[in-house]
Amino acid sequence: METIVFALLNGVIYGLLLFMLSSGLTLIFSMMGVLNFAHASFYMLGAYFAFTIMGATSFWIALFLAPVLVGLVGAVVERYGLRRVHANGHVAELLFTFGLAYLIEEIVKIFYGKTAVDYKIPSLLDFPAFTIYGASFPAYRMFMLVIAIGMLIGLWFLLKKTRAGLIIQAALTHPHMVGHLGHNVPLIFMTVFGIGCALAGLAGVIAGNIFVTDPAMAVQMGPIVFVVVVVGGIGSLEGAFLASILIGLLQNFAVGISASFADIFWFTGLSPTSEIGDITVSSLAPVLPFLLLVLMLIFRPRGLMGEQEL
Amino acid sequence: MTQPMLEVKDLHAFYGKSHVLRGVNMEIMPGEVIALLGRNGVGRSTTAKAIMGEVAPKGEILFKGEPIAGLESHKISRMGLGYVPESRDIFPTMTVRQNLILGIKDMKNPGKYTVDDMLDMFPNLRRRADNAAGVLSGGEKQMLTMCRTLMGNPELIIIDEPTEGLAPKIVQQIGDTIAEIAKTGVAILLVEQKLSIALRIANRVYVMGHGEIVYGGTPSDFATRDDVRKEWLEV
Amino acid sequence: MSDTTQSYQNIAPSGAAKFRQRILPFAVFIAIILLIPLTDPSRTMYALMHQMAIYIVFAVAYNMLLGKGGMLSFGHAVYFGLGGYLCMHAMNWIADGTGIWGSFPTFFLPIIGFVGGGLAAIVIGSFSTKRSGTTFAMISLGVAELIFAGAFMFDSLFGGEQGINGDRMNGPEVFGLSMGPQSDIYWFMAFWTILAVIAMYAFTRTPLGRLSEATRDNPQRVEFIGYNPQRVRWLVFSLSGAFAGLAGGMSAVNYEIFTPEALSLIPSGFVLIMAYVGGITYFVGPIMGAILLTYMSSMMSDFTEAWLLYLGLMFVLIVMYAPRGIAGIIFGIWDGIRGPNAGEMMRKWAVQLAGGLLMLIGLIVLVEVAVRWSNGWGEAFEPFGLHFTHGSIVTWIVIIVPLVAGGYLLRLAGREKEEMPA
Amino acid sequence: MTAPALSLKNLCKSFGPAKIINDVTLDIAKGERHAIIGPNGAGKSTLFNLISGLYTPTSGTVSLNGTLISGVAPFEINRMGLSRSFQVSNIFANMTVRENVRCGVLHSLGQGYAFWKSVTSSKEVQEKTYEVLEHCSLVDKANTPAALLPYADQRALEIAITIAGGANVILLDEPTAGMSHSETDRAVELIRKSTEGKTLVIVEHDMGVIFDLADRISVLVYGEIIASAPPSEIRGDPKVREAYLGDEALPEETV
Amino acid sequence: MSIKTAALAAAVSVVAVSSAMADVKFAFIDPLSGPMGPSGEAGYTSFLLAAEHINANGGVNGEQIEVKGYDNKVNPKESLVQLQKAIDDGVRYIFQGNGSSVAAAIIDAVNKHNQRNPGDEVLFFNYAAVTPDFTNDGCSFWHFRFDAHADMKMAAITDYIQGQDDIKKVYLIGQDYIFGQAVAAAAESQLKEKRPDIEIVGNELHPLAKVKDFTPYIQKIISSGADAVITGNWGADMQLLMKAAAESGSEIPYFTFYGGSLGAVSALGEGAIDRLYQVTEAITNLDASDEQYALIEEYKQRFPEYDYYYHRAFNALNMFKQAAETAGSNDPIPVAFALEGMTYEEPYGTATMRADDHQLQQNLYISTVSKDVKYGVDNIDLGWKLLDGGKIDAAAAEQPTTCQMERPEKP
Repeated sequence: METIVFALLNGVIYGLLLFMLSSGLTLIFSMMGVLNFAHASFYMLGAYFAFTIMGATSFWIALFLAPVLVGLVGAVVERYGLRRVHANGHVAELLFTFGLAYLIEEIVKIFYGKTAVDYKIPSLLDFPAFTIYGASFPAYRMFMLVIAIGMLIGLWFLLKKTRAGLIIQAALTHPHMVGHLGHNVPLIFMTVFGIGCALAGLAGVIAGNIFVTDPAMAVQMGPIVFVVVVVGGIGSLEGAFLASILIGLLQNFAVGISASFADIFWFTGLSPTSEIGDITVSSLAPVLPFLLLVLMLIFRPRGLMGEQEL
Repeated sequence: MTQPMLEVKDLHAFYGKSHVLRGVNMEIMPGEVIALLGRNGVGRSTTAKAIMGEVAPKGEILFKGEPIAGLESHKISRMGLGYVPESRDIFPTMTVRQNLILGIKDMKNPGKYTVDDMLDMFPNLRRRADNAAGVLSGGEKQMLTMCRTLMGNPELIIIDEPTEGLAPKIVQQIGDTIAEIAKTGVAILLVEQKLSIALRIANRVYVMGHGEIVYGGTPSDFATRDDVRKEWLEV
Repeated sequence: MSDTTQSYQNIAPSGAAKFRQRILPFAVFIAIILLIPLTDPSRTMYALMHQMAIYIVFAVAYNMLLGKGGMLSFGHAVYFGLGGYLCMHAMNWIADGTGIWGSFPTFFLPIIGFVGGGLAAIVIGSFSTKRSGTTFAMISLGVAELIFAGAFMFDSLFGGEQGINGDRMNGPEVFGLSMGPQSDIYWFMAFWTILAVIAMYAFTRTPLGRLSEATRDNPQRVEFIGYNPQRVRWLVFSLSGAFAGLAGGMSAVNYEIFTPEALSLIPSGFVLIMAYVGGITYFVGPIMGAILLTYMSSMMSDFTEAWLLYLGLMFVLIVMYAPRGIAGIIFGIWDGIRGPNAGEMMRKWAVQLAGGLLMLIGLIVLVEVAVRWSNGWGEAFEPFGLHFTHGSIVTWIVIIVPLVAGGYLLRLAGREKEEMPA
Repeated sequence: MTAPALSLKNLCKSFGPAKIINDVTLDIAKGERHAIIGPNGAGKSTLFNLISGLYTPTSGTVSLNGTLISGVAPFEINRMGLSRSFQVSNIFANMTVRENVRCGVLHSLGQGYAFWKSVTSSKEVQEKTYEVLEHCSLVDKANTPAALLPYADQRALEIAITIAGGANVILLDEPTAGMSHSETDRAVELIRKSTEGKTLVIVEHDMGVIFDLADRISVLVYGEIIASAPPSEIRGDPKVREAYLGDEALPEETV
Repeated sequence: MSIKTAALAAAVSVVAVSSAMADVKFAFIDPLSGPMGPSGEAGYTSFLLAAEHINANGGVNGEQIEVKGYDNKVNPKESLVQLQKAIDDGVRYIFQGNGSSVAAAIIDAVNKHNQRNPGDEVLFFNYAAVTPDFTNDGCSFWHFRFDAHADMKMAAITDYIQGQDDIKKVYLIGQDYIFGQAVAAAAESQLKEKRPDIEIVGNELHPLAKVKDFTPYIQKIISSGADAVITGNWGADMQLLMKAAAESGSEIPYFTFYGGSLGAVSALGEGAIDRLYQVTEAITNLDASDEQYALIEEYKQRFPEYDYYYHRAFNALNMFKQAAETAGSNDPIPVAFALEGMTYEEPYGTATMRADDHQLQQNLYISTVSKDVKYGVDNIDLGWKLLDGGKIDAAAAEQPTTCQMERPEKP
């Protein structure tokens, strides 16, 4: 029982974090057709910026300032990099962001060193929020939950309740037409790219300290975020949300299950000492998102909620 | 006083390596309705796209005397040039009302029409005002697209093949609507294939062939030019 | 009918042109490979060249996919790795000497890699090549992550963290090579590199090779001349995987170890960068890329810590400004020199070169000073007896002035280009 | 009684709520030159896409020489002897004209997906390529990259690729689109020559071309065939006049 | 940038000066970047300081020594590339410790190299890779191990647990590779023998250096009802495990091999007292000579970010010096023969390099975290304190070996 409760809590938090990362990517992908390989690099930048700002001031300032800075970096990248490559097609754009991810990692290594930095949870939030089943649940994770839900509501309000949101939604599917109606599409692209990066940066700010802030964090998170976007379906924030939570839960539940294949498939007579019988469900956790991705692409290429096939 | 609304001088355009427009010249005076005729594939839609900045143009395009060639499309639009593309491009998941709202360029400074004006003008649209635009019929979609463009208060509208794929009765209606719009003083560049409509509402006619204008004149003059029709039009 | 044949000869390229375009480059390539040992290379040189050989084959194989087939893969190291792993197992079977393996020379292990990589590509390609473009790229990424993560579950196949190792000095000798010393391995590398490169070039001249390009450019039309584009992609993918596996086999013999990292995104990304930097629209592009990047990765890392940064910068700049890669630049210059307005072109290049060099100087000083500042070891950047510290104004002048001046020159050259008639 | 070359039965195609092709039934006999006319947006290209296998019908069937081909992949239909061209030139832009035609020839001469022999090893392929090039007057431009061809030559190459495989049923989608009258004449000559003894289905807007070429004309309006008859009858059909041609005059019978 | 690197810089500049006249070259092949980078750097700094001391005292047989770092990212194949590079740089001795998978690859590569390049031999001094196999069936003449192997360390831990009657349920967690598997196997077999009543309620292996959040694992441990956890985790995996344990607020004791590795104690804070245990060959807070205290303080002063932890790095270099001087040569083969069976008086007892398998036999100490100590760790005032009865003599820790060593001809 406690395993379920904890997996649920942690899964939802992790899922919301994934959504924070993937929402921007989904918007950018459906609007510009660019699968931004460097998106997780902005997540990393968020964590590092927050670490620096926190060192100079406080976590609370970092919480607001770091995502803004990351968003600005993203806007500059869109304006002076991606827009130039756009004419050479999607493959060139993909390669550009691939190179960019590489570049950001190297620059981070130069500024912050090759090993992890000591980015700490603010002491104000460093206490157990509540205790269930003998284990305490840290307040910081509750804080993450609040921030993530706040972001969710903010994004929903922006997209569904404002005219700017309408324009963005229209630009997702018909960028040219939106331009002919007199809306500044390049500016919309740049803004959305910036906001997307800022959201990734925010995820970095609040996750960098409970996980690890090191130059490898982008590479580790990047592929998972792709999985979310593809599984959710192109252009669908709802899909990205579902996929994020699904993957968050899937991974957390899988880690919690110690049963091995031999236990599960006992009826096939699989030996617990055999190579396959010995595999436990928990060791499958890192594989599951990618399995989901490949299966999804083969059997339902438009994703959970997507309108069009990838 | 006699400054043309739109002047196109020696306009060229390329798709990849192939040379599609080879020196288009035309002009549209304020309040005029111009029909741009020609066979499929001669570059009529490309001309429209090049003017609107969707295809990279080479050459001179002046709108109210200002050069607009190569400007970003929103800038062209904000100068007062409206565009109704062949593909119509309504926003299918949004309501009719939302579609119309998106036609407004600047909320602080809206045009002479309000959303309600439009809905009053087209009772069909009013009935569907809060439905997703994707479920409208072809004719209704075409109406919506034109209304949406009107919301932006254009001085010239380029309408690309508005009657394509529509039933004859609807074609008639669309023709009437365009004539109606023209009456409000908006200049119109109508890219058409159906001579009947074009000749009915146009003040002047251009015929395109091979990426350039091969004929320009009034409908009555055009009626006498069998040679042009034979060489450059299907019928 | 001989009439038509005769006429056909008139429109086909002449024998001399064929020789110049197809035979001569290979003759030169082979001659260089055969002459290198005369220079008595050091062990380091040998190690570097062997690495280059492996990456040449891998990058050209990768380009069968990306350049010729239009399929962008982020996971091609899977076939390199699976081919290599099969070779490691085979190497151990040879050491055990059981069955026919006792008489299998390690020299021919790359054949096993070819088969292994090819089989893996046939199986995975059967579903991944159903789609093209971004979807294919995503599937390749997913499959690669899946196999990489899964590799840690099957220790008997992949050896877990420590991988599988073996000893190449077993089995019968061929060509009098004991396969022990580096100089023996050189001949092994030369043999397989030449064979694989020629085979992959020949592939571009086959019906499937031509169709692969046709499918890349226009899959729809391919369907209407009687070909199944999915089948074309699958076959090309399988062959590309097979050659990648062959490169894996070469790597297995060279290092005598394979670890699951060989299947990961890192080598996949590296080979993508190699092929692209070299130039994917040219057959020789990936070869140039492989040589350059291997050299950079092993030599430049001795000169500067920031070599990966330079590599990333180079890649991004090539994507942005020279999408046809280094080969494209070289051939562009070559064509320009022989073109009608060579003088004008050369003047433009001179300006561009000067601008590029200036920017490069500023950039290098910036990066090197930054690296040393970030290390905090109090070191200064001291090229040619000069002394740059991050605090001194001189340093910043040396950074900013060339950057600005170079940028200005490049803009100038760029503007001229636009003014030239289309 | 041999089966018709092409037989469409109650063919329907919808995209979402929109019915593009509505209950089309049509038989085209072997050796017939059949034209399909109709206003833009009437569904002509959709009809071609249904016949050539690009789309699967919502309902109804298509048969080629008596064999059911609806739902069959385009490349298989092509192998069964049906080839088509496209309204917008759809050639291999990065290849030379010769290579374009050679690609079209390969499959019909049993080269398949071979990767073990050179593309130039088969004399038959070379000869056939030359023949097609000569036929379409493209020999002079054999080594020109296709993308650099003038427009009319690109259209000719489009037809060359279409006929290269030796199909018996040829579908041409607006082969003279964008051409001037004089170029059109040359194209008509080429079409006539290339489809000698074969079944031709052609979509055209140029009435001159159609009345010149076709044995029979079908008029497609809003996804339905409202008339299917020899040119002389179509010319006089008031229904056709009203629906498609409107009040515009048809060319007088001058020839 | 940081203090840590500043100090490292100081060390490097000293070495850089001495390297100009270096005669004996050592390669330090370990992670110097990535998640395990700090582990490698802590070891590297220890070797640098040890080399500096030897050079300051006249070197070895009159020759200066140099230790140069090669970053292997804990990847076996990358290690072989670095090994090749090192050998080309003229290196004759290899230090490596982080990751038994790497050590296995290096042993194999060194064996092959020495076989193929007679006269050019290199020796591998393993200072931390403790998979027992390396000095059992997989033993090699070219490999010497200066750390107690997993079975020896586990014997110390299980001896202690044997006396703790309130421990009824034990949870095993480790890294999924040969070392982690060896630890789990040793724990299972030794507990079964010494305390058959103990139930092993979990045996979890997680991927090496890839887990970012150990919370799910900790929750599994809590819900299993374990009274104690045994883990061989090191580097970031140890630190993050402790971080998650601290967050959960659980009070289960952890018996570890590497509780002293960077950041683990500070992650738990005061919660580590009497809850985090480790077994090591030395503790800074043991009674020792003034000289040893001075060394500990010098290290801390030079490398404030790290603690004096890799005592065996000093042992390894000092034993090399003793062996080389005994042999009268700095060449690998004479040094190897001199090392066999050599005893060395180290600051905390006597160490013997067992000739049969090249496994160093030394005293082991079980300690826990305490506030009342001379030297703290992780720059906080908590440090390691010897448990009552925590000292295990070398003889008691000794384990049998199955090694059948093949030796080259003695020069």
